[in-house]
Amino acid sequence: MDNWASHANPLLPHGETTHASSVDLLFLGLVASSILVLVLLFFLLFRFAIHYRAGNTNADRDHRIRKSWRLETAWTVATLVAFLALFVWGARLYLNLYDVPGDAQPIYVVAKQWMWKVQHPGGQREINELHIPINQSVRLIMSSQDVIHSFFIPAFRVKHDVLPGTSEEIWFDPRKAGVFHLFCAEYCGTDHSRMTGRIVVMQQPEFETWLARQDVNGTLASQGASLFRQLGCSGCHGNGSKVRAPALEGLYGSRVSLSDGTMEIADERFIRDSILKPRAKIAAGYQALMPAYEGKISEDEVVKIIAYVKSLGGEMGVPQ
Amino acid sequence: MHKMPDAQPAFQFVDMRQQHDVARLGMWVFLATEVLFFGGLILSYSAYRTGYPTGFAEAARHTKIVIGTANTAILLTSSFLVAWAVTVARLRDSRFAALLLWTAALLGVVFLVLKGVEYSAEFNEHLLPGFGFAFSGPHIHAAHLFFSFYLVATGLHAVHVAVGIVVLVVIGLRAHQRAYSDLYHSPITVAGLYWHFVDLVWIFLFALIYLPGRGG
Amino acid sequence: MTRTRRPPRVLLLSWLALLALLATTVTIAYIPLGVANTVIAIIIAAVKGAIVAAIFMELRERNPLTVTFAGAGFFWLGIMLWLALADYVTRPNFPPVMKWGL
Amino acid sequence: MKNAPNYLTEDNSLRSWLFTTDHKRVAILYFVGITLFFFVGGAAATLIRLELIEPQGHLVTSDTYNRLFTMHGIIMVWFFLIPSIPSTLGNFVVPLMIGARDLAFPRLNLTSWYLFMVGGATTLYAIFRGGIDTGWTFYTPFSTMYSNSHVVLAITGVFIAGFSSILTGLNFIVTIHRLRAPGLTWYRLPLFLWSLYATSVILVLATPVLAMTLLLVGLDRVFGIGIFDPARGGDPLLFQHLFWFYSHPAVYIMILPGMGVVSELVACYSRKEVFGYKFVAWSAVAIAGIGFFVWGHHMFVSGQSPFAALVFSFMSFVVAVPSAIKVFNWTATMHKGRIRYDAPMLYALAFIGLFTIGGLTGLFLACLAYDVYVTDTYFVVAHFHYIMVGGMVTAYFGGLHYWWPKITGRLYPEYWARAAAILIFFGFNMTFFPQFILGVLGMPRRYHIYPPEFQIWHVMSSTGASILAVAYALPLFYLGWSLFFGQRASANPWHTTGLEWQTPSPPPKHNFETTPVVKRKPYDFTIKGKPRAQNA
Repeated sequence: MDNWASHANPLLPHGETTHASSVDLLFLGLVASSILVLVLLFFLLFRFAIHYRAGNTNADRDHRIRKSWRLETAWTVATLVAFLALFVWGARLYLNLYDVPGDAQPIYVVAKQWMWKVQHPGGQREINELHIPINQSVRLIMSSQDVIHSFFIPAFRVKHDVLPGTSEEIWFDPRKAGVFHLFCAEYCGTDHSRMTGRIVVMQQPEFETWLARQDVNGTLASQGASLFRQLGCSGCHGNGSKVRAPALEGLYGSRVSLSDGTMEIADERFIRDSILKPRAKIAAGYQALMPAYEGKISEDEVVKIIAYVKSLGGEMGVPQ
Repeated sequence: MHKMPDAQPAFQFVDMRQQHDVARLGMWVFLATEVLFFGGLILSYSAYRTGYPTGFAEAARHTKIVIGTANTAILLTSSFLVAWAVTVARLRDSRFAALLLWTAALLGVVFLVLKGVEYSAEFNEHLLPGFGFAFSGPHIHAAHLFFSFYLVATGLHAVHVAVGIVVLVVIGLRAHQRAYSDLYHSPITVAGLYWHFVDLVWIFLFALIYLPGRGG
Repeated sequence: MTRTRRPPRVLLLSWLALLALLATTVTIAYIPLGVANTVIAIIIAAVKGAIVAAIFMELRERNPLTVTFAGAGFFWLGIMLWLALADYVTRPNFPPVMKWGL
Repeated sequence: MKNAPNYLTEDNSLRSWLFTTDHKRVAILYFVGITLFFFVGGAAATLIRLELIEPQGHLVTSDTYNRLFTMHGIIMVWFFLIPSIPSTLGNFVVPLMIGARDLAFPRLNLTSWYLFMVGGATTLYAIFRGGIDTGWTFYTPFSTMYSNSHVVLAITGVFIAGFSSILTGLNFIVTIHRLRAPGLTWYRLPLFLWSLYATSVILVLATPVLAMTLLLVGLDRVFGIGIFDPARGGDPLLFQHLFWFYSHPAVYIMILPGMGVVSELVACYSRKEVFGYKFVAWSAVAIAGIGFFVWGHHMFVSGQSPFAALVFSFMSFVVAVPSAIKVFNWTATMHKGRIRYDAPMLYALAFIGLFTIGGLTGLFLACLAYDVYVTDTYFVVAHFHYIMVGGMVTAYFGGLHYWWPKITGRLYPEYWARAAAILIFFGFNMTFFPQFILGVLGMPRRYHIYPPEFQIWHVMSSTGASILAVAYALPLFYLGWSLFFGQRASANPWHTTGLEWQTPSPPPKHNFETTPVVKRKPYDFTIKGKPRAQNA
């Protein structure tokens, strides 16, 4: 908990991540333009207030500006142009949040009323903590088990709501080692203010040793494999089975054609929905035989099975 | 013979024309709020329909189109009768206007009865969310959302029809006592506007509830 | 109190037109036209609504202010639908289940 | 002239007050109602500020704290901010300003007050029974499935109060269209009426969607229809779309009347017509119109599609332009004016300064990348308090002082009023400017306990809040005092233009002896000596 209070001056960018420093630059731009407007306005206000006060009789009060529309259009256009610039600047940065780099390391986050459960692909599990290596971009795949939460790391200037029923993603590339706040930013009930945590950014070697020290009962994928057999998935999807079920090898990242003629990329969300609500997305050429596991398996188990299915190969998934 | 009410404008109006105009304008503003009140439901319907198009079509096939069509015809006819009653009332034929209004109200009651029949049938088929909803097949989510919209929208509409029936009966009574003439007719005009609006809402609800998915 | 009074021609005609439109919209609904089915159903409903508004609600005889008030509700409903559906149509993970199968 | 019967003294029985259809008496009834709710909401605010002095928060438990900020939100939004100017000052002054005897639908006006009080009583009953812990935003699925507080009761209260707003809006729209005095064209209307007209358009077109949204949440809790339930395919964001479609225009319902009052005050106390009258008038309508295109900026991080976020962000920048036009025009009005610093003018100047800061920080929140950082933090709390308290409440007090002689026939003590205005200005800034810094540091909103490094700013904010609480109580005393001992007011104590100043104060029941005929444009101070009445 070393540099807890290391919140340096909030106004200067101290870039925990590339995105954070560009957001701080945007903040300075916004503050500068606002101060410009405020100084202009307050100067005029005070000048008129003092010069044209009722007591000051020798102020020149005739030949007032008659035609106002020239002045009006001038300051309207000026404000519009300034706003357009700020809009474009903000929008461009916002869109970076959506183009996730290819090499981002996926980590699964499950939000539950009033705690964060984090699961690394290697099987390490953390509560209200996220240990990540420096200079390695990270992609969080987040889902909630009950109400809407919001994963907020002030230092990285990033936040995204965590919705029940679907999974949301954020990514960041930490540039500075240190311990940073994690807050829940969407009101979620009694202990909303206790649903906080720490993001620990470590040097690569330290991270390796930390990973090794975690008592891991197998990687996420290996736990998923045992669940795959335990829940009877291998009964149909295993290669020795007599039941016609779509093969899962190489499924992750491939394009799947569905029974109603549409095509979908089999990303984590597709796999997740096919496990929980299989009958809604039936692969072309197959009957809707698979039982729905919604409500029967917990969020953590779904995450493990997804990791296992991904581990069966496919362009996006790296076989572990 | 009942004395014709002296057509005196209310305290804040200059003359009767201004009073009629204000009453009509006020009702149109109220109808605008009703459009947006039902609009909230229309948004939830269209949002979920963009999400579950085939699911909505599948669920809509379970609605009773025969009762729906009959109900639409009934409301259109009663709306016609009310429009006729308003024109007749303005020609000082109050008595006949009262008869027309009561017939329209009767048709409104028939509409509600048919609606009740439809609801009980759907209740037995477990199609009403919150009242033992069960739906087999892959589109259970879409069906649940469709029938939630169906229940809230038609329920709310039925409440508006019931209020309309009471208004038509009361205005009919006043018309029966020769209350209305070309000088004083804003209550019947405003009641007519309300009833036509209730019919207008049903026209759109009919298109959203009973027609999708019929093409198979 | 005789029953021979006849309704004004324009009211009678619009009533019959409404019933005819009802019949057409139901029959068209049973012809499989895919997306067109929804579009036609809404257009016919709009036409029926316009008839009720213009003739039964006497909008055609009213001053432009009343007509604007009548249209305002629908226009603002249009704003709500347009921008909200812009989100639903372009949202990457809605619905969690199926997206484009029309 | 002294003891001529006016609307107050004409018939003082309780029945005559509770069944009045006189717009002036309904305004007084509303004034009593919202003052009560202002202090109920204020009490919750004081408790919150006391609680936040310490990071661990020992004053109340987390659950109580959640119910406190929810109560503060609901009471202040729906039972003070939204009805305040339109239903008190607006109800009183609109018929006077257009030379009419009363509003178009006097009985509806009284019904509106009863709906407001019944809605308020229901909400207070819900709070009394144990309160609500969902926040004033009632986000699903927490409000529909996980909260076990009195959500349905509170929703019913707000649902009923919503109809009170609709009726006020309807009344104003029809009155301003149809009951204007002869010769009073739209461009001769005082700007306060333009703002109230724009507010009424929003009241009438946005509130019904709130009614539907709350009805759906209520049905979901009572019958479990689960239209927002993600487990059954529902989408929690649909609730946010429906809720914010109402709630963003609702913030314009709150601020537009304030802008109208400030236009009147700046014109009167600079003794000069408003600069660019048409621009200020039409910018009010523009705010009402464009205000319906921006609600998505409350949902930038909620999982809304990036495309929609871009659209909403752009429209949020566009809607800021009419507000900028208004601020520039108020400042230009003071140019070459003859400015007097009575209490209402101090409130108007405070409004211009604080509203501008509020508006500019609104741009920070409209800017996508920065909103991702500071939404749901104290930056947002500071932003909307600068607009609501710094803008709306200040304008409300300004208008109250400005029309006080007309309403009560008494003059308030000038120096007490100026002292209160200045104290409110400092207390306000001391309370809410530290919250901007808290927001930039990343302190989330609605937090009962918080990391210790934020404490310094919270302590500053809480001390400011104690000053503000005292400052807000001051007007209650000296205005109350002026009711009995204040100097009697003439028909036009500020020597200003406007039809409402052509009738005695307090005005007789039917407002004008003869309906005035208007021949001149508003704010016509050009006549030497006493400004001739608008209809002379």
